[in-house]
Amino acid sequence: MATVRVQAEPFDAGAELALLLAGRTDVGGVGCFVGVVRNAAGGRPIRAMRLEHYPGMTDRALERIAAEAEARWDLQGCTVLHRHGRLLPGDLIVLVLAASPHRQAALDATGFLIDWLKTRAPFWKQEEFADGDAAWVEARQNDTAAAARWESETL
Amino acid sequence: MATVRVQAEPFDAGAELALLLAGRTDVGGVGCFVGVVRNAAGGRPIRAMRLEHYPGMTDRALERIAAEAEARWDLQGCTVLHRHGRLLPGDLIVLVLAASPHRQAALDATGFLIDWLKTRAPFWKQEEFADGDAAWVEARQNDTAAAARWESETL
Amino acid sequence: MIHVLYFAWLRERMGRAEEALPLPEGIATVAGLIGWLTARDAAGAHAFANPEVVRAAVNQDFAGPSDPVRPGDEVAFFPPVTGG
Amino acid sequence: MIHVLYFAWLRERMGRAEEALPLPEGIATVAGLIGWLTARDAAGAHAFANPEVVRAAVNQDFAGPSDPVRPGDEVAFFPPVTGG
Repeated sequence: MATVRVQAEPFDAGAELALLLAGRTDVGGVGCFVGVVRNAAGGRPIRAMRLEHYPGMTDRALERIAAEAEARWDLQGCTVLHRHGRLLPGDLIVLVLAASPHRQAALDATGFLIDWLKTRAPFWKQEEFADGDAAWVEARQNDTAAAARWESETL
Repeated sequence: MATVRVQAEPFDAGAELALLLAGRTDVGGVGCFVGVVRNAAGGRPIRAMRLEHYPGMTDRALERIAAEAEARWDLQGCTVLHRHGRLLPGDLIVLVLAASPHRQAALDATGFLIDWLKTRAPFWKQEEFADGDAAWVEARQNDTAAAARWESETL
Repeated sequence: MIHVLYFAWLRERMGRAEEALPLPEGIATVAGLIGWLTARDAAGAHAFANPEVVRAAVNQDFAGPSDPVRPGDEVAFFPPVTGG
Repeated sequence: MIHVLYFAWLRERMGRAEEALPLPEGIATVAGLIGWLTARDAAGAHAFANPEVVRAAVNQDFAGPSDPVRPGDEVAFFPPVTGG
């Protein structure tokens, strides 16, 4: 069962882990990834990161990504949370959790979830530089390549 | 900088994550793995899991494993906590965190840390079954194979 | 009518986040709609100047250039996503 | 003297968690010490009956059969580890 949420508010990774495990004793391991706002981009100091999203579509996209992970691995639950709005360096942007009886499945599903989210969830980052300038982050070839790894493994 | 700890007490994954990130804004992502005591082994219900360790050697072994991860990946810190003593199904046994500017490094280091820990840290699990029977867990071929993947990538 | 949404720098270049418009005569695909918006005014020409960096969704699913657009649809245009 | 430690089922089979003993005459390696302990008594014969599932550490570093054992060393015997 997937928990998917898009929110402006901060999230509590420990509380989400506890929620994922609550009331069950059959989980063997939980993989996790937390994305954090960095204080610089290409050597240029960043004052804030603004995250725009497509409200109607983001929840659907995250639900699909989670469902895809649950179809590919033996998961007992997963959590995908993504923040939007204006975040500061050091703030947590995204949280992915994947619980499984087996550690490799938990870890692989975690990597898959974050890779796919980066190329399939309708979020756009804008960096606000220390001098007040702002620039939209360009999609990275790296991210497309990372997501493509999982495509070639389909079917 | 690695944080390594072997303890009987429960740990708080969220607090450890906060500690790893405290006072810095240059981290891009944190990979994480949490191992949990399962309620059954080979279909047989488990009442508890007892973890024996080699006190003098475990800290050293965990420090080495952490140092090896820090030598292989661009990490800004990692945390390896392992519990010992008698744990119940649903209890957290082990926590691995790896912080990096880059998500792939964080995720790969997390996988490495847990794989190596499983074959290089002197802990032994004993399962206490519902009927009072107890059995030492045998090392799994899988774990050795998982750790060996990282060996072939050395040097 | 169709409901058209713009995000990120496409929103900025279009000067609006959304608009409702009658499905233009003879337009039946995402590519067709892009062509029509490009020709409509300077904002559209600027926003869609570089179509290979424009992505689209129809009714909140990612859509390609040849995917159909029908009356009642919600069509969104945006740059490649950069979340996570 | 050497300090010998046993863990998990090796501890159970040896009937002790540790012992101090003089380095036996002519014993200079991990394999040599295993042979000596195997021959010493029934507990040792039982604990080391299957040497391929016995692992060792000398002074808290993993050690192989041919690694040296010297007076003052801490030598530990245990099954393959199963933490994590």
